[in-house]
Amino acid sequence: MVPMCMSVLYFAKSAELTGHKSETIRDPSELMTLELAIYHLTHYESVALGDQRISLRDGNEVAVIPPLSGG
Amino acid sequence: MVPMCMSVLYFAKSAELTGHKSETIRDPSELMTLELAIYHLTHYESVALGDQRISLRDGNEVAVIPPLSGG
Amino acid sequence: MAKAEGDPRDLVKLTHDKLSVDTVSDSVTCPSCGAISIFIGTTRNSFEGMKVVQLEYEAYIPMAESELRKIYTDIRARWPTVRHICVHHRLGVVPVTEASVVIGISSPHRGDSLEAVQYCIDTLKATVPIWKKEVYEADESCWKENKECQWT
Amino acid sequence: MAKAEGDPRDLVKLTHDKLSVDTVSDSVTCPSCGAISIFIGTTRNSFEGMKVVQLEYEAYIPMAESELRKIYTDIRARWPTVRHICVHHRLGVVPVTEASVVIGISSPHRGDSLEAVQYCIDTLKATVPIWKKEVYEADESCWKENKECQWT
Repeated sequence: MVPMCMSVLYFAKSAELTGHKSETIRDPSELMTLELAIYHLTHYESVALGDQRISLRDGNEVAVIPPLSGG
Repeated sequence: MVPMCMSVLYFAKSAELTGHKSETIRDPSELMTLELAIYHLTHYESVALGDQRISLRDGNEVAVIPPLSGG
Repeated sequence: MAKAEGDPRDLVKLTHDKLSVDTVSDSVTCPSCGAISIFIGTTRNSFEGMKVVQLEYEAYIPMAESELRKIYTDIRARWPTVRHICVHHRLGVVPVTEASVVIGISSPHRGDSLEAVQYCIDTLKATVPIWKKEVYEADESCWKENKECQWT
Repeated sequence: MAKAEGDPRDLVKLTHDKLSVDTVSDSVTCPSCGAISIFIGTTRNSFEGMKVVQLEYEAYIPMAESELRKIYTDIRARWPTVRHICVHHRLGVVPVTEASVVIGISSPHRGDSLEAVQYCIDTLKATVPIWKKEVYEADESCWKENKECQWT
């Protein structure tokens, strides 16, 4: 089985913590350990971690969205 | 007894109705017939006509204030 | 642009010149405030089906200034964190789409200035001696009356 | 200045340039409206006693635009008379007293645009993926969290 690839975007504090703005990871299950909200980018739908499983396909992009502070 | 003199200022519709922006009148009681609010200028206090008597002295100025429409 | 910290400013201008939103905004800007709320009243092109070509404003200037300052006193009593207050009201002819009034209020947090600007325009319409005449296309005109005014 | 009557405008700009209140005001001006309400968020000089020298804003731009358009859809459902809506949000460094966000909304009568502008800034803070870092005098900094955000 071909390993699944996905890119992850980091913003604000999550970029500072990880040390980069984006990365490609092969096993998306490790995402589940992040205590941050995740947005499934295909439809810009938000998924709070722990709330539900999300179905990801090869090539999907996810973004880690820390608490907002715009305005 | 010396007749009392006062100047009256007219604004907006009241100026159109009277045909002038101000006039000097000798008998202030005629003011009481105007169906408009009057402001006693000395302290910019408002007096709705018919509500109460106002005490005017020689040289006082009064203004006839039609319904407001600023903003 | 007056931006130094200092006493709260109570600014009033009645003018025949065109109004500038940036000028009002700058005049209430201050380093301790995170919020500026602005209301702009503009001339509409129609009233009950009649085409309005312009408005003409007239004020009883000394009393208008005095009534505006009473409103400022009320605002500062009700929203003590409000910092600067500025009202510019235009007089004379105001063409369609141009501003007749611009109100700007600053506060550290947004709730106060948003509420205060609404109170300011509501009360201005009820108490400040300014009048507008709508001038229609067919050479007709009509002095308007604010519903907020107590003696219409 | 876009002032001709036409379709309602839903305007969004995320920019590293300095914001202009006049530009936002002009972009929502229209002949059928008597009211424009504007909210300006500005950079404050202090937070809990620490001196703030500047803010730095970052956005997830495509999603921010998408979330803003959802807010516009909500506004048009709740206040159907609202005519034009414009949000300009600044990114990158914003010095103290300068605007980080300018929101402008026009409507025929003032109640609608005043309520809608408050809803717009409240909802923007809760749902639009933009972040600000406060930079303090002592070379320290802190990513902020809006209390309106559901997952702080």
